[in-house]
Amino acid sequence: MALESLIQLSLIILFLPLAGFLLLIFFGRRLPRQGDWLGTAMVSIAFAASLFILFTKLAVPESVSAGWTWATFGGIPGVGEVNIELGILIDNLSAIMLVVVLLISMLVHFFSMGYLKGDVRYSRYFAYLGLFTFSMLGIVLTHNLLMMYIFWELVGLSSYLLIGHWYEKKSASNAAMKAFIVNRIGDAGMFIGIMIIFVHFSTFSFDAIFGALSAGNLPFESQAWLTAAGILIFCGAIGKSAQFPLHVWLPDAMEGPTPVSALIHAATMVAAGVFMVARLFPLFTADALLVIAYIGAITALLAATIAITQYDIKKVLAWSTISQLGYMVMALGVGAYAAGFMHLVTHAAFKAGLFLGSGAVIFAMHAALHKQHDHDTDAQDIRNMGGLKSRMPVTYWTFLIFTLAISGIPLTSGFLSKDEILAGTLAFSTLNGHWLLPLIAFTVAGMTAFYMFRLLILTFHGKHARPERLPLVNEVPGVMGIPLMVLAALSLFVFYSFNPFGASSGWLFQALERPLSVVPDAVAPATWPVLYEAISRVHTLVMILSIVIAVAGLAFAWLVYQKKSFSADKMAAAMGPIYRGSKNKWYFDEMYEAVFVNGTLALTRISNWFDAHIIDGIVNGAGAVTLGVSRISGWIDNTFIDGLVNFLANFTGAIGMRLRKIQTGNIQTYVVFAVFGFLIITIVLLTL
Amino acid sequence: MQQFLESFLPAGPLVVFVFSIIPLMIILVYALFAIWLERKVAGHIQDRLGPMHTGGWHGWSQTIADLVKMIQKEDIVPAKADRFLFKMAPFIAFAASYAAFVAIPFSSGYIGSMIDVGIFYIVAITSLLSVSIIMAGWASNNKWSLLGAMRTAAQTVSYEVPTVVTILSVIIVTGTLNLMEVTEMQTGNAFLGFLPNWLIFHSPFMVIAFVLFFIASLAEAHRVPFDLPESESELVGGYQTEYSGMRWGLFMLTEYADMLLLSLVGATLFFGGWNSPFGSFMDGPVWGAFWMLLKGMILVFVMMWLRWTLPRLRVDQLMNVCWKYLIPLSFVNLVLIALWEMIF
Amino acid sequence: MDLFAVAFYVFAILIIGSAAIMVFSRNIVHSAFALMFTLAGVAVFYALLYAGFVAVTQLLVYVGGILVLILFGVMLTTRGYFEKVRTRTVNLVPSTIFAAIIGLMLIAVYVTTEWTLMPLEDGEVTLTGLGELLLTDFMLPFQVAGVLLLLCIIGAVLMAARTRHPHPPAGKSSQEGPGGPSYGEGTGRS
Amino acid sequence: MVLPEWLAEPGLNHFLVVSAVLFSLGLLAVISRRNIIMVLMGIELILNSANLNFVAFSRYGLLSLDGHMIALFVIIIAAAEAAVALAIALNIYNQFGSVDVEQISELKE
Repeated sequence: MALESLIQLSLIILFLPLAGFLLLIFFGRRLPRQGDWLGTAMVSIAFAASLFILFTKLAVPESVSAGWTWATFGGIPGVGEVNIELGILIDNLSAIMLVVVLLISMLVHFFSMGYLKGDVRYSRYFAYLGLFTFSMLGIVLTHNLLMMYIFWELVGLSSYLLIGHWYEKKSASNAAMKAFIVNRIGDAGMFIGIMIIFVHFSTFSFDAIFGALSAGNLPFESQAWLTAAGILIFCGAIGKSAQFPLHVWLPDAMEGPTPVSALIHAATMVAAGVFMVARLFPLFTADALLVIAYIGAITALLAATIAITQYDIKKVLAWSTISQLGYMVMALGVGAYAAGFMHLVTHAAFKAGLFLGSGAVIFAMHAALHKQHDHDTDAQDIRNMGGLKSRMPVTYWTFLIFTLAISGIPLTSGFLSKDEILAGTLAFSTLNGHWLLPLIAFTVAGMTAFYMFRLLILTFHGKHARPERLPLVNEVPGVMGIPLMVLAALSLFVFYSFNPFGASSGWLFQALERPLSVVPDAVAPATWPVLYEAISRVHTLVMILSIVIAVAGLAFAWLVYQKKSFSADKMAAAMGPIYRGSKNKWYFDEMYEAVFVNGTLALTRISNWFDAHIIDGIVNGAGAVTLGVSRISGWIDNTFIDGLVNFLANFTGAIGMRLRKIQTGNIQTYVVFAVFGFLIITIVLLTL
Repeated sequence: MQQFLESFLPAGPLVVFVFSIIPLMIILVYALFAIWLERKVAGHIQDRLGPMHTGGWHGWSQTIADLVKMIQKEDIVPAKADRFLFKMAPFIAFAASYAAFVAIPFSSGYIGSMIDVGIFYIVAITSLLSVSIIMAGWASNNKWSLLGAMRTAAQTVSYEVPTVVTILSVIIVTGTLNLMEVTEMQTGNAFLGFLPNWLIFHSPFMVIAFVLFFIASLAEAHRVPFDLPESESELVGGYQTEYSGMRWGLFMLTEYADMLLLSLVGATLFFGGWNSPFGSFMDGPVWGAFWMLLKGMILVFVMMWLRWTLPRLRVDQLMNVCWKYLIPLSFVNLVLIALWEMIF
Repeated sequence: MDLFAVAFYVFAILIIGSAAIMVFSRNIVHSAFALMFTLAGVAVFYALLYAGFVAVTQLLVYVGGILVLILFGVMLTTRGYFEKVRTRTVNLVPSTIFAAIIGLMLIAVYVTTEWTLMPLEDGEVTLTGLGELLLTDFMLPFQVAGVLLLLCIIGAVLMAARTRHPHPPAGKSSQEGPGGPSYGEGTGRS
Repeated sequence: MVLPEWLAEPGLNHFLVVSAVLFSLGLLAVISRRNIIMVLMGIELILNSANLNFVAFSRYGLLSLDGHMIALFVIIIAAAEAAVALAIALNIYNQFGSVDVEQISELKE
């Protein structure tokens, strides 16, 4: 098969979910089963096609792209020909991402059939899923910045629709708005960054921009502008991938249906930011990458500390998502390109699995609570669970595999990618001396193992909070169980590398060759050979350390929550303010409320005061002066001028009083006047 | 034809007069025959004989006897009716119907006027009919008459749309509005050597066009199943309720003339008009008139046949059929015929 | 005096006579039917002026369409179908004088002006010519007219199909006193 | 009977005179009748007289086929106008219970 035909195939893949969306949004309610099969079939077909693309693409090294002129502005003086292109780019990166997105989307479709059965807006939900998949595929497949930005915004829109799916709930519609608005902040930065690049290069195409840059053509002839553009574009990723300080929307987005959380947080929305950084990797200067790395590290640490103390099963997963995203971003920032992206892929599988698993638990708990006619107990609170292992074996065992994978225990996919990230970070610090980065990375690895096992143990082990409820909890139906099993299988190492202790020999790692940086040498990050050499130096050490730390975290969780050797409450009491801070998410929401919301309000109050006192004072003073002057002129006016005016007015008024009688409100009278006027004009013209 | 008349008639105006009353003669004879035929058709469809006694063979002079009776009747005008309009309405109705025959090519030798807007003129002049019916209904000063008249006007105005659109789709094929030219285009045997070159065989969509045209013309002629205006069981005869004697007879004549008119238009547009179905065999002006009237009478017969086959529609169903089915269908068909013309 | 002149005078008398009946008749239904004769007569005039297509369009649109609409309008806007179709005529004498002055002036202008004449040949007007003009020089008006008609259909249907205010029954208004119009509910008079 | 020549041969002026009479009759209907539908009918008369002028000028004058086109468009517009005007009249009747233009003077106050 010729590579060019991949373009056509990818276009079909791109538009299948859109077709599903359009059909469902217009005809969904009339179709049998409200058309869930339609959306699912569309995505499944697209998934099959994407597998074909992946295998075809991996066989050949070169990438393939095609563009179509969308709008042309002709020649602009001083700029030259400006054409806006739409286009498709398929390389290893997009081919892999395509499969990831469609796999998760397909599994989420299947899972949703069970999870949302009987929902009021069942068909609309599937329509939105299609729209979401379409938007994400657009980001993955595009070959230029503009189209990426368009689909970027579409992702924002569709996530808004999905998070707010149950918009009758105030919290859900608030969460949807929060996600939308917070994302807007990042997108504004991204837009400015794109515009910096466009203004200089007059093109949006990646190839053209990279080509111009590697030829030494810098934006506005300045490296600082390039760094700024890179950081501004990364702002978009900060918003979408929920990096510090714009991470606040993601935990709230848990208000959406759980399969939506799986889709958003595993493969689509948050992955978009990471994917974008990977896609634009050649563009970033060393300084920009350092900023990216630190942002990622801060995010990872911050989110991990919060995740430890949460009790809502989905909130724990949400914070862990942020933490893992921080990992990926950090990996890309230190230059471990393949490691970061590989973590995105492996994380997509096990995090989707974790969310779907938690969805299964919530579903089962809901059903049980419903049978008890208990509508007050929170079905998502892990304190209300426990001992579910015996009742939900499939969910438990798959959940265990996902937890092992996210904690980085050997033989899982998570170990492979996390190990590479840690090695990359440590190698980076040996080259540059940024020792804070590996320190944070290792700490977070331990914390991840701890809080994930805390979640697992509290949910599935031990005793159920209300033992009489336990028999009512039942395993979920097959349409929900099978996606879990598929994802559990995909969380094992064999799919990514045959060597369970080293990813670098696996196909994925080989396929994701780090692209050459196009920025000038003076500001370029360390090249891959240099970094790779450093990595191979520290790799064995890192592997041992990471296993030890992960197992330590695991064991600590085991001791605290299973054996109860230490009392969790006492530890919390001992930690005091740290515990409270963590529990309250380090008061970010409150801080933003205080700084931005109240700050804006205060600013308006100040400007209001300024307006009322200073401006008005000036105006009033001027008024008073004018008043005095006008008194004098008023007297002159009243006596002399008014005499004349009044005479005219009275005269006109007297005429008007007589003339207004002709305004009868009767159209026919007006017609007569009009024709009469016409008559007079004609007579005048004829006689002249 | 005109030259033929001039050859043995003395004065010019007389020629014009004779020339112009030929269709009237045809209509009068046809009406006598058609009313008798309708009774016989009704009788035989309902397994009875129909009129048998008046005259000799199968009661052939029944209609003539009726006519004589009708002429003898008193011309009653209701006391509170609008006398002038009441008396004028039947004449306008018949005049509208009769005027339309001007543009019908009865044979290759006779057409009232070769105006180049022929079919358009027929459509336009028959719309006078609805005005005259409103006139009759209003002037009668009778609730049922007025309701019947309003229904008729609404029905006629509505069904004009599908009629015009189907006619338009034929015009796309012929490229002329003159019915004589339309007929001349259909001369000869074109298809497979034996099928006549008639427009109905021109494309499959023409068959659809004909069916639509026929349904719409049933409604335009106020025939069952669309005979709401005079539906005697509901409206006591509709706009004709107060009429009697010769004035009522004129309305009946108008109705039968309308049937013939629409059938002749259908025959001209779809079935080759005065063309013989056997190519040049039995061709010529006189045979032409025979074929034309035969084709018209066959369609008239189908209309009578339908009357005893289908039940009457309700007034809302009547409008539904027109606006929801006939009009969309005829527009789609128009587009399809245009495409067919573009492609072939 | 040829046939053309005879036709002209006969139909000129018909047009003007029926128009006069239309204007002066107190019975509005009579006016409407008189209008029919005027319109048909004008159609004949068009035919005399070699404008066959315009004539037929006049018949179809005016007589078949507008006149029926007007008749419906008359019958829907009179209370009781037969009694109150009489309408008022006001200021008849002054308006007649006024209209007569206008008419005479128009005639004076028409007759005194020296028109540049360039008569058409019979047969010069063909449908083909009109059709070609319609699709070339008059393309834009043609399209605009189409859009306008569509808008009018929608607008008229919307206006006529709006929920009716319950207007007072025919008998009631006389009880409310002479002269004063009876207002339906919701006219905002409080 | 021998008619003077200006009477025996109808020409442009004859048609114009008829149209002028039609116009003044239409005007009379517009200004003297109080029923809104009568006003509408008067307007139709005026439009017809204008149309007659167009067609007459295209027969005898310099307008050629353009006069016919304009007349056609006037007829089309008249149809649209009549439809809307009657819808308005119906609404007025529903609102005021009358179609007398003197009684419909809400805007006057």
